[in-house]
Amino acid sequence: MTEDIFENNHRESVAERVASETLIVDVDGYEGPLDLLLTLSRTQKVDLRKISILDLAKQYLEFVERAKALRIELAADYLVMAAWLAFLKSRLLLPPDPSEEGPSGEDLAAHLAFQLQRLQAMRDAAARLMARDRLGRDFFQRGVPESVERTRRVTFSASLLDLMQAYARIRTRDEFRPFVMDRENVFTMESALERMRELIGFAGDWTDIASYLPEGWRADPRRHRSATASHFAAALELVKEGKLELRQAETFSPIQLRRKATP
Amino acid sequence: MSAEYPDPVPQKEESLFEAPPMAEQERMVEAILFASAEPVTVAELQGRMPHGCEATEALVYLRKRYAGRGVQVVKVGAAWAIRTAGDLSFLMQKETFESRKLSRAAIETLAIIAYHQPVTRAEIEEIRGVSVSRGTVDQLLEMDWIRFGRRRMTPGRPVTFVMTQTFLDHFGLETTKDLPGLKDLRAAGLLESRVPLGIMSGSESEEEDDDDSGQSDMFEDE
Amino acid sequence: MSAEYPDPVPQKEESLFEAPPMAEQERMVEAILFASAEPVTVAELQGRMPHGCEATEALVYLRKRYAGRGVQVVKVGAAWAIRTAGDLSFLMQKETFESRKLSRAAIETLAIIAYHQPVTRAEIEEIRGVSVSRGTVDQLLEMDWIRFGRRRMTPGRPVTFVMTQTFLDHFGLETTKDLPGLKDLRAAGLLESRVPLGIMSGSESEEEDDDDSGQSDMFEDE
Repeated sequence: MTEDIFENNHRESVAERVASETLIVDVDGYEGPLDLLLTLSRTQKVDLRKISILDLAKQYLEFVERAKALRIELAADYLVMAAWLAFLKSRLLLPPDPSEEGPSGEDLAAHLAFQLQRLQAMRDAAARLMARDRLGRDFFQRGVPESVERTRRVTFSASLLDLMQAYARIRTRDEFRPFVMDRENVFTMESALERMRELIGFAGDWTDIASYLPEGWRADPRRHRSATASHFAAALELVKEGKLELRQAETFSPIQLRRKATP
Repeated sequence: MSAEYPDPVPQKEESLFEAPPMAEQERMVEAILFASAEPVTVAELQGRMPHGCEATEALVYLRKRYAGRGVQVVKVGAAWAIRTAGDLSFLMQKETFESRKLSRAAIETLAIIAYHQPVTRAEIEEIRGVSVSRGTVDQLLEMDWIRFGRRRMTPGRPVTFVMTQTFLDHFGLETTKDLPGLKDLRAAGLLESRVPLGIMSGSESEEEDDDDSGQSDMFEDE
Repeated sequence: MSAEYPDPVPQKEESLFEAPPMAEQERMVEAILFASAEPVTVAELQGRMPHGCEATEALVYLRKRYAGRGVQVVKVGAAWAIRTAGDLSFLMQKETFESRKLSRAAIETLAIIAYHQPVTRAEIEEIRGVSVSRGTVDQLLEMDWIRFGRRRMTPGRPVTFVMTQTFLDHFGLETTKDLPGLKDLRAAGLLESRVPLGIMSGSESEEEDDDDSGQSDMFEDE
C-alpha cells in the first residue's frame, strides 16, 4: 500500500487520487515519524541493519513534499523530522567539514538505523508476547477460590485501678473549674497588638523586638515564649498595616523594628 | 506417571475417533473441575470432553489420585468439585488476637454501673454529664461485664444495669461491696482534685500525663 | 502417601514444636494454592502454615507431583499458583476471557516496559518516536500489568514503570527473564538506549542519562 505510493512520481491522475486518499488515511494510521520511516524502510526490502538511511531520508522528504502538494496537514513532529532528515542528508552527501562540531553524518545515520531496528524489535517482541498462552484464555485459574477468613478477636482489658480512677474522675468533676483555656501564661496577640500600637510611636530607631516584652514576661521561659510569639505576630500585623518596618541581619539573629516614616 | 489404568477396553462404540487414553481423560476432568466456578455434572464433563471419553471412569481415577491429598474430589449433589481437605480448613482461617484498652467512655460507664447499680441509662448520663452511646453499653453487655437488671418502677419503667459475676471475676472482687468506697479513693489520693495550673511548678505540667486528672480529656469521649 | 521424601533432617533449630512431616506440609501448600486464584508468595505460605514448615521445600515436591497433570504448579515471580495445563485450553469455557482490545500503542508500550524495565515515560517515547498518551499508561496500570517503579536518580527524578506479578501471571512467565527473545534482543544491543559501542565511532550527543544502561537493573524491582 503506502510503500508503493511514491515509487513513481508520474502516475496518472486517477491512481494519484486513490493514492492520495490512501495517504490521508495512512498518515492518521502512522504512530509518528519513526513509524512512518519504519514503514518506508520496508520498500528497501533489506535487512534493517543494512538499510540505506540516505535513501530513506529521500523517501521521507518526498513523502512530506507530496503531502504538502496535496495540502495534507502534517503534524509538527513530521515536519521536524523532515527538517532533521534534510540536514542529515546534506551531512551525508557533503564531505565532512573538520571544523564542524558534533556527531558526524554517519553517526547520526547509525543512530537512526538503530532506532528503527529497536522499534521493529519491540514490535516483534510485542507480537510474540501477545501470542503467548494467556491466563483466562489458554490456561485458567481456580474457578472457586476460597478466601482466607480473617477473624480478629479483640479482648478489652481494664484494671480495677482504671475503674476507680474513672469513678474518681466523675465524682470530682464538679470541683473542677469550668473548661477554659488556661490563659495565665499566654500573652494574646490582641493584647500585644494593643501594646505595640501605643509603643511604636516612640520607635524612631531600630530596636530589638525583645525590648518590647512587658515586665514579668521575660524570665519564665513559657511566658517569654508566648509574649515573644504574640509580639512578633503583632509586629507583622503592623508591618502589613504599613506602620512598622522589620529587619533581621541573618537567621536567628535579633529581629529589629522601627516606626515607618510617614510619607 | 501411572500404571493404574487397566488395558483400554476395546472401542465400545463404532467411534470415528479413538478416545484419548484414560490418563489424558483424567487430566481433562482435573482441569475442568479445577477451573469451574460451579460443581460440574458428569453429563457436562462428558459434553466438554472429546468424543468417546468416559468421564465417570476418569472421575474414579482422579478421586483415587486425590485420596489423602490436600484437596479432595467430592460429590456435591449430582455434580463434582474439588475442595480443600476438611482437616486443612484451619489454613483458610486466620485469627488474630488483639488486646485493647477499654475506652474512657466505656470504663466510666462501667464504673458508674459498678458503684450505683442498679442504675438506668438516664442516671448514668446524669452522672457522666454526657449521653451514653449505644455502642458503649452494647460492648459492656457483650463482654458480659454488665447485664440488664430489673426495670425501675417509675414512669417509663426504664431498664436498669447491674454488674455480672464475670465482672467481679475479672476485677478480682468477691462482691460489689468490695469496691473501694469514695473515702478509700480519697485516701488513696485518687480523689485529689487537680491543682490549678498556674500554681504548679513548670516541670510537672509540661508532660501531658494528666490522663488521670485530665480536664482536657473530659470532653473527648464518644 | 509416598516415600519420595528424604529422611527428616534432625531439627535444625531448637524448635519448641516439631514441624509437621514434609508430606503434610506438601498437602498444606497444595490446599492453599488450590484455594487461591491469585499467586501466593512463599512468605504468605510460610505465614499460614504451622511453625517450622519449609514452604519452599514442600513446593519442590508439589511441583514434581503435578508434572504432566491437568493442572500445574507454576511460579509467578516470587509467588506460586496452580493453573490449568496450557494444552487443555480447548476444554475450557472462554466466555470469561476479558477481551478488552488493547490498542497497538498500548501493546507496544507494554512490550517496551517489559523488555526495558525499569523505564521512564521519556524513554518509551524515545523508542516509539511518539508521545505516550496518558490513557495508554492508565489502561495498563488499571489492568495491573504495569506499576510505578523507583524514581530515576536523574534531573527531574522521573518515575519509572515496571512489570507486575499480574503481568507475569497473565502471560505465564516465571520471571521477566523468560520474556520471549529477551536474550537475542540483549545480544543484539537492542535493549540499549543508544547504538551499541563498536557500531558508532563517536558517542551520541543526546543528553540522555546513561547511568543505567538498560536491562542490567531490569530485575532489581525494589
